Amino acid sequence: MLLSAFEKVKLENAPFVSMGFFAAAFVMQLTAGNHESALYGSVFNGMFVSNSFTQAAGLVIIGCGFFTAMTCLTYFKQNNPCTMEFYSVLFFATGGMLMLTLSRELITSFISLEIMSLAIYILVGYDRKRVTSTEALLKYLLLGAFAGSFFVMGSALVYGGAGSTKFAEISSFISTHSAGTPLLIGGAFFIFVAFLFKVAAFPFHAWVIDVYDGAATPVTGFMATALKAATFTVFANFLALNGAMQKEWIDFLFYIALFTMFGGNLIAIGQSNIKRMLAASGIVHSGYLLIALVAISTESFSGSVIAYYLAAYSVGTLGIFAALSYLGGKGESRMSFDDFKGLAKVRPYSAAAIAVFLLSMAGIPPTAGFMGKFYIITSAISANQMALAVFGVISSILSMWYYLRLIIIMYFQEPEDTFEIENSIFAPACTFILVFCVFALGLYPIVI
Amino acid sequence: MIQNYLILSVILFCIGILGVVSRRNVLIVFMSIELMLNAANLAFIAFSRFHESMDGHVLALMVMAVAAAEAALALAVVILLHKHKGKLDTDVFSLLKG
Amino acid sequence: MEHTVSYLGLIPLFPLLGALILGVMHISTCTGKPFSEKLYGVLGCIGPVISFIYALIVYFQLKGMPADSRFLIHDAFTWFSVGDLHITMGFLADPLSSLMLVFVTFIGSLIHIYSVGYMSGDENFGKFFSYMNLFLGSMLILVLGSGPVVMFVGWEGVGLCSYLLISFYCKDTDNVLAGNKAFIVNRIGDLGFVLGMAFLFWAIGASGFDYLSLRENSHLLTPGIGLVVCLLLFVGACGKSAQIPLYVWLPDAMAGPTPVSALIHAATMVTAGVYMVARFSFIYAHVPVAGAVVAWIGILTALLAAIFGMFQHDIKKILAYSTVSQLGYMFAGVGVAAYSAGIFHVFTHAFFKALLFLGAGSVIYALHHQQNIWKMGGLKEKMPKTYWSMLIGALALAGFPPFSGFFSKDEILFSALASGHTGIWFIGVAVAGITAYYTFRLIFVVFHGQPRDKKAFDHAEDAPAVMTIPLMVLAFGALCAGFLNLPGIFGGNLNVSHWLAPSLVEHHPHTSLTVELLAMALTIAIIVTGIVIAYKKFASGAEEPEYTGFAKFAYNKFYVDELYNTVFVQPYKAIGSVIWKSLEPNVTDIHVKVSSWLYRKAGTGFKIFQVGYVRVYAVYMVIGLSIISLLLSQSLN
Amino acid sequence: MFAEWLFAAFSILAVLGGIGLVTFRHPMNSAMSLVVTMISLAGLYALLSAKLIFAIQLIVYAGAIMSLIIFIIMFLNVRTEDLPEEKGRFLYLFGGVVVLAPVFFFLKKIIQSIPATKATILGDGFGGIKEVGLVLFKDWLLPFEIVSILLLVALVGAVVLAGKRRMSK
Repeated sequence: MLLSAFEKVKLENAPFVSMGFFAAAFVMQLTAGNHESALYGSVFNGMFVSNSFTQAAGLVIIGCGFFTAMTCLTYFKQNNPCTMEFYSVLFFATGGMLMLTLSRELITSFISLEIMSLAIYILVGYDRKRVTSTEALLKYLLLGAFAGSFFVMGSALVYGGAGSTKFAEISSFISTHSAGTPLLIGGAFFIFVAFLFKVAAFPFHAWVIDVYDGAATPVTGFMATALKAATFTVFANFLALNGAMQKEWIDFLFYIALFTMFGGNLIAIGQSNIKRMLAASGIVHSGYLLIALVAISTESFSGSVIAYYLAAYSVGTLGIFAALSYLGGKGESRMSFDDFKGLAKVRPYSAAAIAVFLLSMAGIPPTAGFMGKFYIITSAISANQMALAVFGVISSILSMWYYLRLIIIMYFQEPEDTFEIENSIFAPACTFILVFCVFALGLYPIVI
Repeated sequence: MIQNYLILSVILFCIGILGVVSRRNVLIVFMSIELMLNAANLAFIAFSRFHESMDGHVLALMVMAVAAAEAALALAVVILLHKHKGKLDTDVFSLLKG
Repeated sequence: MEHTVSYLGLIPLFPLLGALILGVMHISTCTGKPFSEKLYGVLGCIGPVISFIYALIVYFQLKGMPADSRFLIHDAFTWFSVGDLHITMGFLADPLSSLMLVFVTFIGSLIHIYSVGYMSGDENFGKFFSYMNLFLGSMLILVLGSGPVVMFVGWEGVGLCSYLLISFYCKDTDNVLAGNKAFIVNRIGDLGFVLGMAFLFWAIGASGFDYLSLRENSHLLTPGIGLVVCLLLFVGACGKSAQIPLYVWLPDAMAGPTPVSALIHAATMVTAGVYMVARFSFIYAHVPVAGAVVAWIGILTALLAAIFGMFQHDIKKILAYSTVSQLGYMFAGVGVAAYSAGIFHVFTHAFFKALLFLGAGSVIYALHHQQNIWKMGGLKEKMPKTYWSMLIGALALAGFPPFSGFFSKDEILFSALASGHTGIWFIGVAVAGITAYYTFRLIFVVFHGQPRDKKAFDHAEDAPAVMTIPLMVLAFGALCAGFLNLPGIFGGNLNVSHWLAPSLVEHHPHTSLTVELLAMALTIAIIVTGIVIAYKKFASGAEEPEYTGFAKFAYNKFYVDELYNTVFVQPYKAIGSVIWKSLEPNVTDIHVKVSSWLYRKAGTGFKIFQVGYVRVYAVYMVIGLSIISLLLSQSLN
Repeated sequence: MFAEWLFAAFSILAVLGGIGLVTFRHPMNSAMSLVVTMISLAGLYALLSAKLIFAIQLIVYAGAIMSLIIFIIMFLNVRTEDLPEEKGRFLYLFGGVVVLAPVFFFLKKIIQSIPATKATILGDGFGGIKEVGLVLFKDWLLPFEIVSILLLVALVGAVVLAGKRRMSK
């Protein structure tokens, strides 16, 4: 269904066309209907299943793609010129993510995951001239492939244990046997490792900071949002395939979530580069999403909390990366905290927009981030995970430190820079649309 | 009987991990990852034999294809790295840190 | 639901949108060249006018419906939901809110149009209109809200805007202080409102927290809780509507531009308290004691403010105290369970008070921001249009028949008498006399006699049409609004009261015609006396008197501000400074500082782990892996 | 009996190859050890009656992919001086073994939980080209299709990253 839209892109290559495709795909996804249905059930053997959750996740992913394409328009005006392939690779990545959300089979998931990852490796290393970009590519590729092989080993073990890699059959195996069979435990564990790596959960997080730092800013935004959305969707789908499965892993995820939140916070505090700080705060957000995973109720799994948080987080993160893309200047020369001193005096709008995004990520009402956190905390409480809820709140208080630090620097210090930027409206426009989205989502929370 | 194959698979897998964590040469790290994938393939085939279904064969086939794709990209990266520094040492590439 | 109409949400939306657009326009040009005032003016007025049109549509739609089911609902969206509680951003139009709606938007629009003239040349023209639109939008949310929570949103919005507008001329510290005072006093009231709301929710809010469901459940309220709720809500109303003891902010609020004063005093903000009490009439009706408290506080405020009003010499302060005094009447009305009379007084008062303020604004404008009435005089010849319209306003305010104020005031006084509150009636009649006196003192001193400041007098002239036309429209309103609710003895049939009846819970007491006529005659006599005294004293040009004794005491507002200052503000400040100087750095801050230092160190320490070598990152992964493996293999057995 | 001897031989070869891969200093030597491992793995596949996979392992993996890797090594003309010193690699390896031990024992424990069954004799068709092909196109069409996308991505990626780039603008 969606694939057809993406294959065509090899023919047409302008960024506008790609934005058009994203918009078309968004509309299609929106109108696709949100009932539980297997796509081409007879031919694909139920390996693709769409429901309201995947639809929402798909919307988030396509939206991310759209805004990334928009941001890139501006970004590439003041950085190394890109070639047409950039956008096609962006499409491949998006397509891979969409397939990842839809897939209900381990190897299909793996292949989708690899499509997504390979495409993103390419995006990360796109700027061949820059050593840092190549370095980021190297780190990401090596560790990503490393984690991927865990996924394969995990699926092999699950296959050995349950006799199939289809979610439906694994589920029926679990209901007749138990989720505690050693093969399933081991297999699921290795698969989790791969997922946790992709979402940069502690202790599989270390790559994320360097890679975000090295990649081009819009690409970082894309990675931080769409990739996380896709991975969390499949993660939740896999975890929720059977209630027993999720119960088996609650404790494990509990500690991972805990360490992820606090580890991420500690790393973020020490950073002096905004991109690195955001990367570290992305780890913290993964921690919140893990809380949501702990708290999903498998009886009526709809993923609405996760989908909402993903949307809220994506809007904020994309926005701030869009702003950084055009404020970064030539060759991303402005990236540290000190470079943004007194931004509010020179560019009040951009500073206000960044402040809005930061506040949203910190979870201040009435932004989307607040509602997202609110839902996560309430879902944790209703799942009797009081401790996690409390830790989530504490962590979000800790995170104020570094978010507010940037706001303070922007507003209460004297400008040293004139913030000359390329005159292109796309990224700023994108930023302001996203500011609007932050409030729209915050005030009008669509509970899917 | 089947365990032996699987133990072998596990041993190879762990050797692969060892290679990744202890070597600095990019190519060797890549090959170690290939080794890990191969080990997983062996597990697939062995389980396929165990369950007496051919699904595992198909899965192994897929993994091979993925491995090939990954290898292609990885080798492109190796060339890129070599162009930059003329070296294949991962430790040379540590500008991003802290 | 058949009563759902989606455009209800649009009514507050238009002014809010206007505020947003104007605000953005203003900010974007605050360093460079601003947009033309025409553009701002048109944009600023268009929102209120559209809202007014919609308000009329709502009104007529309601009118077309059967009397017992006159309400329209629009739930824009679910605002938030906690457990079973769903708070919707809902709007409700029933007879009560539609009446408020019509005159708020009508008078609001007029004031906006007037402001185009009054504010011309101000550097913050755009900002002013942005705030005004925001103010009106918040007021409309307050009026239209379908439940206490939504009302509170508007309530706070109005409070914020009043702060912004009162301290609009923010270069002058006094103005900012006045804004602060308004804000702080309002906060005290808000606290009462929030507490009242919380109690109400706790008592009967479980099955829906909007007016309609609350009304259905109001019989569940025990008298004790009902009393608490009523009194707490009334504290909120006191803050917003400037009643004893929280009236002190309103006279100071004159620091803002005159159209703002008009907007605050006539159409918006201060009437919110009355509206709120009427809205909750289903609770107040159950608790007569609370009603009596409200009525007594109201009438005492009326008396006090009227006495203050007699001795002021700032034209706007006189009007401000008259507002406080009239608000007292309104509360007396709603307090004696004559809700429709109270609301009707809100309605007529809106017309003549807006008229008087805008007229005063014209005078001030003509005299280049001279506000002292003892520097004016004889302006009748120079500014005839202003004079005549203000005269109508003054007659209405004094309650001279057949001007609008007469009917509404008389209705309140009569209700008080009929419901057995003779004391309230008595004070009310006296206050009516005082009102007539100070109103005409103002008129005579400003417009009659000889000019006291020749130079200013020579330059004075009627304001441009954009300002006088709204004056005339309002004058017409002040003249005729009273006939909408003509009592039975004049052959009318209390249209407004009947219109409002479905929204309110009230009973009309009956007394004999003779009593009613006698009471009315007495009132009129007192009013005429007041006017005559004023005429004798001031019509032929009196000089500024030296105040001594009681007059001085009253001129200084019984030193209430100073009293508050010494009793509340200074001790508070003293405690604050003690805490700030000694307690905080040594006791509380030390923890904060130490923990923040630790925190930072921990963050920097953590940086060491990001060494930048791929291998090491892989090692982290494997270490994590092996630890978890270890734990998992433990659990396998 | 014969099969067990074969298994022992192949597995020892495979493990030796793997150890060689991680210990040799020069990538060329490592690559050759990997080839050894892969060929012995192919033998093991044959022992598990996976005929098609046996062939593909030999042709694609040991043949194509490994020759690609070796080609790259040659192409880059890696000299011994260019290689990282890695004097302490045995120390690292030893440390790695220590760290990895729990993982290994965990996996071992899992595998030992599998009930030991005697291998049954399978029908002729098991693992043949036709049979696997049928399964592939009947049940696993979707992964097969999207693998093609994956290969396309890899192709584009290789070109973008390492190929000549025509610069626009």
